[in-house]
Amino acid sequence: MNKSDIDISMFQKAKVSASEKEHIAAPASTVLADAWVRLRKNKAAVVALFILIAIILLAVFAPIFSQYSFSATDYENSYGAPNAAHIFGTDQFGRDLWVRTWMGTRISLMIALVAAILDLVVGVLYGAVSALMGGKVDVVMQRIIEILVGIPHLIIVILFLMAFPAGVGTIIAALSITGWVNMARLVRAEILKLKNQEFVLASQTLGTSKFQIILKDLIPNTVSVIVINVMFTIPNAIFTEAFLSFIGIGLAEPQASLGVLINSGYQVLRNYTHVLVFPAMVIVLIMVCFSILGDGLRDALDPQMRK
Amino acid sequence: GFTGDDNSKTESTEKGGEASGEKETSGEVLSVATNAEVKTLVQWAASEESAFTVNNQVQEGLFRMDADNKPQPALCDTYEVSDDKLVYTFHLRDGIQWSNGESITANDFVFAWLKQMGTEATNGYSFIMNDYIVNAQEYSEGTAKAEDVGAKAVDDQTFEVTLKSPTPYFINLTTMVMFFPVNEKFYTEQGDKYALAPENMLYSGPYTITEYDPSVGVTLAKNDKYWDKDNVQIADAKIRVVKDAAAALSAYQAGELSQVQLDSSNVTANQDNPEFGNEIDFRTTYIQFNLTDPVVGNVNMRKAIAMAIDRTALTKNILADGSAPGTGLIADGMAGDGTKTFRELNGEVTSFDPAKAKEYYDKAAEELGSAPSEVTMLVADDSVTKAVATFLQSELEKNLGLKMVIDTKTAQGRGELMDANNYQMGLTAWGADYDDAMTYLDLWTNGTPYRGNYADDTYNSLIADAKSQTDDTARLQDMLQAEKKLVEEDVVVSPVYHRGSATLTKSNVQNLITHPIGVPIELKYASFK
Amino acid sequence: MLKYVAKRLVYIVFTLWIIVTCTFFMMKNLPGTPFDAERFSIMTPAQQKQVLEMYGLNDPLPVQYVKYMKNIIHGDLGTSFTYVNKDVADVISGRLGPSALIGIQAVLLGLAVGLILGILAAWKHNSGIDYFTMILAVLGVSVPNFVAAALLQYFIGLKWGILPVGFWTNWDCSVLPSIALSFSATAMVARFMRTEMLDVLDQDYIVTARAKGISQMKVLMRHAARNSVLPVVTILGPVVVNLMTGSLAVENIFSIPGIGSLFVDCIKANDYPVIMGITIFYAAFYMLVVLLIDLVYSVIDPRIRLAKGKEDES
Amino acid sequence: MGKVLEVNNLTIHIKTHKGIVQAVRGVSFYLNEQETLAVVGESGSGKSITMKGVMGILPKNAKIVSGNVMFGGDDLTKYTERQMQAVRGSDIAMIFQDPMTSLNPTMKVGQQIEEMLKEHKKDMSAEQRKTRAVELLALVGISNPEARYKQYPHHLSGGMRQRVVIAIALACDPKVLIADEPTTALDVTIQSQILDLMRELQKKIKTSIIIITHNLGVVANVADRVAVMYGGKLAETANVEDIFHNPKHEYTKGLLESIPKAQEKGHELKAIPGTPPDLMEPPKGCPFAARCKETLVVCQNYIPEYYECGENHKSACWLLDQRAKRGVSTDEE
Amino acid sequence: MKNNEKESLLDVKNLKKYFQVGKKQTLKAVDDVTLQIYRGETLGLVGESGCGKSTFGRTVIHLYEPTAGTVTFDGIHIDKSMDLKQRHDLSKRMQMIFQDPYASLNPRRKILDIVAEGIDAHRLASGKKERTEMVIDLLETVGLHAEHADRFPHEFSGGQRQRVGIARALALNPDFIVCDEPISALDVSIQAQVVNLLEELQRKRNFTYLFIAHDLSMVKHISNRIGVMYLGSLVELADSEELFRNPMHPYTKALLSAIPIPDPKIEKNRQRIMLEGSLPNPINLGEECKFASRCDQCGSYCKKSQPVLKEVKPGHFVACSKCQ
Ligand SMILES: Nc1ncnc2c1ncn2[C@@H]1O[C@H](COP(=O)(O)OP(=O)(O)OP(=O)(O)O)[C@@H](O)[C@H]1O
Ligand SMILES: Nc1ncnc2c1ncn2[C@@H]1O[C@H](COP(=O)(O)OP(=O)(O)OP(=O)(O)O)[C@@H](O)[C@H]1O
Ligand SMILES: [Mg+2]
Ligand SMILES: [Mg+2]
Repeated sequence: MNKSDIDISMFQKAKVSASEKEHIAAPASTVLADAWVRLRKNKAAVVALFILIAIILLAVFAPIFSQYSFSATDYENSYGAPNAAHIFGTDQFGRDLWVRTWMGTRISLMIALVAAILDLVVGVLYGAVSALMGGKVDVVMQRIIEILVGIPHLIIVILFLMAFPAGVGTIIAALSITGWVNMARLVRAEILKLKNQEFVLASQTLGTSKFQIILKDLIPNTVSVIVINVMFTIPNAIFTEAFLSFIGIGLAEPQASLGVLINSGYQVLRNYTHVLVFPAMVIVLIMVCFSILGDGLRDALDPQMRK
Repeated sequence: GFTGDDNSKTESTEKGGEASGEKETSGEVLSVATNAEVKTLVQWAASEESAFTVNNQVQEGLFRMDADNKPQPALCDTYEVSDDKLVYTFHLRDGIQWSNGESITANDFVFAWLKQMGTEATNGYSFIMNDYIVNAQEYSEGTAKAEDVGAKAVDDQTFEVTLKSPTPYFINLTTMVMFFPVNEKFYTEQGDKYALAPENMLYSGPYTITEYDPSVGVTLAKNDKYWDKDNVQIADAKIRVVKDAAAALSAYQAGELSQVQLDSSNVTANQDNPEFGNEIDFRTTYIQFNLTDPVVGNVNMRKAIAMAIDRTALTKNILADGSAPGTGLIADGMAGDGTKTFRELNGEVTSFDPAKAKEYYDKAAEELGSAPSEVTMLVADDSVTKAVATFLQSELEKNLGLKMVIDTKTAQGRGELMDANNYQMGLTAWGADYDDAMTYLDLWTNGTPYRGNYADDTYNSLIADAKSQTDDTARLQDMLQAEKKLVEEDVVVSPVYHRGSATLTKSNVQNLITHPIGVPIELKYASFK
Repeated sequence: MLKYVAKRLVYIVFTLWIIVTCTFFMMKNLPGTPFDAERFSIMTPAQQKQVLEMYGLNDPLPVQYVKYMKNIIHGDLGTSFTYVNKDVADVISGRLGPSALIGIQAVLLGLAVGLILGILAAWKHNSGIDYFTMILAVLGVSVPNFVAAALLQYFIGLKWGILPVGFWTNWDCSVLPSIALSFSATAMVARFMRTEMLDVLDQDYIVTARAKGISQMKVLMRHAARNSVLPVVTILGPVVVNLMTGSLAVENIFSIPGIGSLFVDCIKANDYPVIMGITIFYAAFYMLVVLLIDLVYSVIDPRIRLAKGKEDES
Repeated sequence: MGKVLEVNNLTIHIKTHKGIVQAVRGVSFYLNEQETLAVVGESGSGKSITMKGVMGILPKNAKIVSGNVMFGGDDLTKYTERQMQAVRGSDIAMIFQDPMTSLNPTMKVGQQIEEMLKEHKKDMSAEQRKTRAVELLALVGISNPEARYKQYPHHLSGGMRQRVVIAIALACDPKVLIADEPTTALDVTIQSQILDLMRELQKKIKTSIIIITHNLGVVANVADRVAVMYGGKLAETANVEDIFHNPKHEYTKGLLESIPKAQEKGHELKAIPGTPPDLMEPPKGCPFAARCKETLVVCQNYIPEYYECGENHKSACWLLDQRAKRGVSTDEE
Repeated sequence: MKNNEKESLLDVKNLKKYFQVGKKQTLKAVDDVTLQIYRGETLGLVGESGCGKSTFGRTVIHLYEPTAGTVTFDGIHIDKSMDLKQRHDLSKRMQMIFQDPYASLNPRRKILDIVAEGIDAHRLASGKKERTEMVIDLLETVGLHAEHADRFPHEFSGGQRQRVGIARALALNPDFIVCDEPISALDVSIQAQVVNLLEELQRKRNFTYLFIAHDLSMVKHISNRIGVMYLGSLVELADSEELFRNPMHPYTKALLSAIPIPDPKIEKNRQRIMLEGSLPNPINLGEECKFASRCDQCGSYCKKSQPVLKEVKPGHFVACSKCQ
């Protein structure tokens, strides 16, 4: 800066508008747009999002546009290696693995989705109510959780599968019984921390109802815990289903989830690696993408965001 | 007998080698695998192959199967049969001893057999005595006294058995675990502890047990009190529990097992391996139709289903482990008239013919008023069974346009549903207890829901006639007819396949025998090269 | 403290009772009976009666329940149906050793590796190491443990022959299964540790520590890691219990006589006394571990007062 | 009186997801031996970051862009981490604002003091360290120091904790003590105790002190000289009397006026309207221009330089320029 | 000034609020406080940190259930027996401004929704449009702009946030506002903005404030009367001028003397009353006067009983046996 540059005329009173005094630099935006902008900055998350979208599209459309049906068998072509006709090869029954993998993805994603929704609805609400009510309600609710955790999961699942036909619905229902417990515990702990925060007290003094407080004040502020936990719930649900097929009480043929496919692939791993590799790759890809996206979402949804 | 659904198969040998993986010096320990736990060794409580296998190595009956599946005198030296073929007198070998040095007497047989007939027997095998031995059934039901039962110790070395009717294969039966002797004194001393640990047992067979853990398996050592110990070549052996097929193959390749059973996916890759071997079991997997079901109660429907299944494709492409197409209920290779097998004599009683199947199907649909929207197959939850069910599903869909739902339940659950008449079709299996067609045909005489509620007078009289026949040819004729009636005419069941087993055996192991019935594995004759 | 523990124990006993009751009645509805239907149907009526009597199944359900509860109070878990004549306690304890060993090793391994990864990731936040660890962590939860186990067995056990492919004879045998089991624990610990560490690294006392002029390593380990590890310990409770109570898949693949496969087998075989025994053991163990972790937590973290504080957060 | 510490033209940038925060923009000051320099200024004006820059304990995303920190003839910004570790604590020590959070909650108080000794006085035996720690606790006026030695921070009251923090800082008799808002979280009664203590200790240990505070009362109490910061820059530095009685910068004036005065009861307080600038996009001219009553056009466009207004008195305000005086006078015409 | 002529809005009688800590220990956060607040006045409440100021404020507006004692607001008894509706209505008339402008605004909600929370809870707006208009109105009242409504709290400076907090309280147009250290977390130059705003609002809308703060000079500036609390009890209550001119309780004296004066000449030569001795443990207090352990003039009678608040001069209450 050169002093001589400064004209004497500049030494005059300037007008300063009032609004400039209360100036806020960044432009305003809506919650979602804002989150989206932030998410877009996170390259890994964007890539993950696109991969996930691609996977979902494939899961929806690949089976529709394939010349093969997921259940059509071809015994002359069992355990066929990947080739032009069957991109992912074929399985024991000569069924096209490309179609089966995407069908399986469909089912696994459905299971994941329901598990996640359940986690988000039942788990979060249960935890929130338990924490906010406190006292005896809390004690009872916590004991209920302990009991649910204490009764062996497998017994419940088998009972379910006995009572209802083995299908996606039954499996989801069976997984639902205890799937949300962890979330409830985490949310509860988080809300116990939050519930004496001043903004909660503020809502109380304004006469806001407890339910509204849970919905508007508490849950949004546990987003990061919730998102992280969902990231664990999704693989858990998918793998619990896979475990059921591992012990032989999962989905019924010819339906297949990724878990079922991986399980049957694992059994022929030695000689027909492709049967395992493709579904396994899809499942790993899904998990990785969910995790990265989850981390990105957590950051994006957090208006204050860690530095 | 009750192989039901469990595909447990016991096999394998190891050329020594401690499990720790130290490289074994060759020819030390023979190690075979079983895929199910050895939950009990009490012979009237055990019903699983794994337990039979262990008991067969450490105990012995009057006879023992030789390498050609023929019974050879074992604890019994000689025997006579009365002219009416009803009284068997067995003369025990001289100087046969329990592993503690006490001598094995005819009373030990009487004690064990009575136990098997008695109320304590929980293995469900009492019929195998009750059906043949005089007053056994009555004893079982508590209406006869022990003294009246047709199994008596004439003296310490003479054991006399009286049968209800002539039974040409009775000697075969005595090779079974249920017919092994038990030392009464020792048993009483042990009380509840009997057979829980190696020291709670006495041994009469080629080996003694040195270590026993139901979930790990058993460690065997040559029994030096065994009468034929000079012909037992291998001193140390193991029967190990390996539940996972892929893991078993790994263990075999790592040298921890001497023999392994291959699942279908590994057969192609190993077919040219000099260690590869292939056997067929006397065991049939079949569809049990529930005759009271409105849909499959229709005989044309059953025929359609039975004919719509390409069993060769199944065994060739899906199972690929040496299993044979189930062209009849009686397994390939089972005894017929001495020159030809039963199967050869009776031919294909069920066949694959999609065109005809469709005809039958349409006829059935007409009779039923409409084609069924779907049928349900009840199956147990092991992977082979599920693969077979999947195959059936696609065959029915392809050849009949019939949708088949697979209802997977635990083995216990499947059993209970069938018992409760709560099924349409069930996929189940039966393994021969002895080398005679009767071991199968007998089952459909009682009309239980489990057997599809099949109660047919013609069939029952054929079986009854066969049972009382003294003439072997007439008896065989009855049985051939019975199979035709059951499978071809009435289609109460539809055989699917006869199980085969593909194995790899280490090249230094020889004479590791696999029997197609009863006790699959026999260590006694094995040796290292 | 004692009073607190006593109170918790009372809760545990009460909860346990409800769990036992629920499980008891649910279990009786499991498909099938303790016997093969095929086998049972050919038994003579006398034998059938004898069998039912032996297993105490001929009483009406409430009577069975009362009898069972009476026996439990006397410490008698009954006799297994399938392991003939074996006490349930013996059956379970026989299987506990392998599962516990593998589980403990897996926990320790998961904890060690997870902590190191988590600390590194937090320390080098947003760096290559951070991304790398987080991808490892994601893979850890993404790969089914039976696939991981099979791969370990094939490569390390068979191909390279470094460790046994299976069986349960000496300690070597426990290494691969422990590693296979530890993956998900590692992933979980690494992730939680990282998040927690990032929070702690923002705390004022970390700045204070840095201002003291002590080395980065010491700041990291003595001040940051210690304070971050506490919450990780809490979430570890259920993980420990799950790992120590066995995993069917890993046990089957490595032919290990563990409690995971026992449980699945017994459920499938309807061995009621063993199912109940395992349930009791599992639930009690779970609750005791949680209690223990609370106690340990309060010992390590001086801020926590048991009487009030912790109960609310567990 | 020599200068122990001299900061020249220090510029520090902090990278955040939104952009770069220019937290410190060319700050220069010095500290004389045994002197107390008070740094005051709006929250967020870069006081703490400046001091963290001096100590070399900036957050990971912050970077010294230019400038130097001269201490004992060396430029500390050129030091390696290891060299800095030797300086930190032993030569320059720092106390932080919040006594509740600046002690490690899971470590005993004594240990936290000893940690410092262990690092910088390697020849001390364990016993000597303990003796010294207890001594330090006593020195900062904690009664029953032996017992306190074994306690955890949460056993102590806020005032006591802040004393412990001071004890840690003093453990190695530092030449410079930087106190970042050491009394903000405390009560007035305890605050005055802590201030007395610091003054006393300065006499005993003969250190130089930099104290950061918002509270002008505290400044009046302890400071010899004052530096006023605004918007990442130094607005004015002067001896304490000059600041209070002869402030030259408009911000300093505004600050003094907004304190309630007894005689003005019932009147409205003279607040400075508006909010401080966003350092992500600092205004191109004087940072205070937007809130200043006397803003000139030049203020909005050019950063003012420092005008000497007396002994030790510098102020960065265009109004002090000759031309401004003329400009104002033309206005009045 | 004659207080009794004024209309009392809030009547607090023997208010106690105990917290259960641990098994059998009680913390008497507010221990037998009696006072009245008159319509339109500002009552300042000062005292050491942790002495129970916030607890008192929160108990008064029924965020906490009092352990004992009564609070009467404009003739309405505030206690457990109130039904939900009464409680709801009351929340419209009594509001609170919180200490920490950072913690008291939900970081996940926009300013619009934060300010509108009371409007929503009491259904004061008929539609979305009216709601927005009301919020903008409020924002302008506190010196913010319409465009700020779309922002999140973290985008605001401390002073702005505190104004948002005030706007939120104003939304319901209450009669009585508890200001719990509304300025402690703010900068000096910003503190003045907020205090000015509060005073302006009081003039315009005749609010009654309970103003809790540490900073005595600010309290003095804004309050008509000041109460001094020590360990849960009110030890002195007087007109603000009177209190500063003539403090009677030794604690008040010490407190006043400790206020640093922003003038180096005075400050460097000032005499302070140093409080010796330590604060007693608030959990299990004995019989004696709570201040006894730190009081230099305490006599034997101070050890025997707790002094009670007595009017020693018109409008000047003190709880000290020595002074009475
Ligand atoms: N770790 C960080 N990451 C990003 N920005 C930061 C960080 N630390 C400080 N800042 C920013 O740097 C600027 C200066 O901060 P600094 O802490 O030095 O302010 P200060 O003057 O000490 O304020 P206070 O009086 O509130 O302590 C502020 O705008 C602040 O937002
Ligand atoms: N919910 C609670 N449970 C237990 N104790 C509490 C609770 N809230 C406050 N206390 C205790 O009550 C006492 C009074 O607290 P309060 O917050 O009213 O003090 P304060 O005067 O407002 O202090 P500050 O000036 O720090 O805000 C303190 O000792 C505090 O620890
Ligand atoms: Mg600061
Ligand atoms: Mg407070």
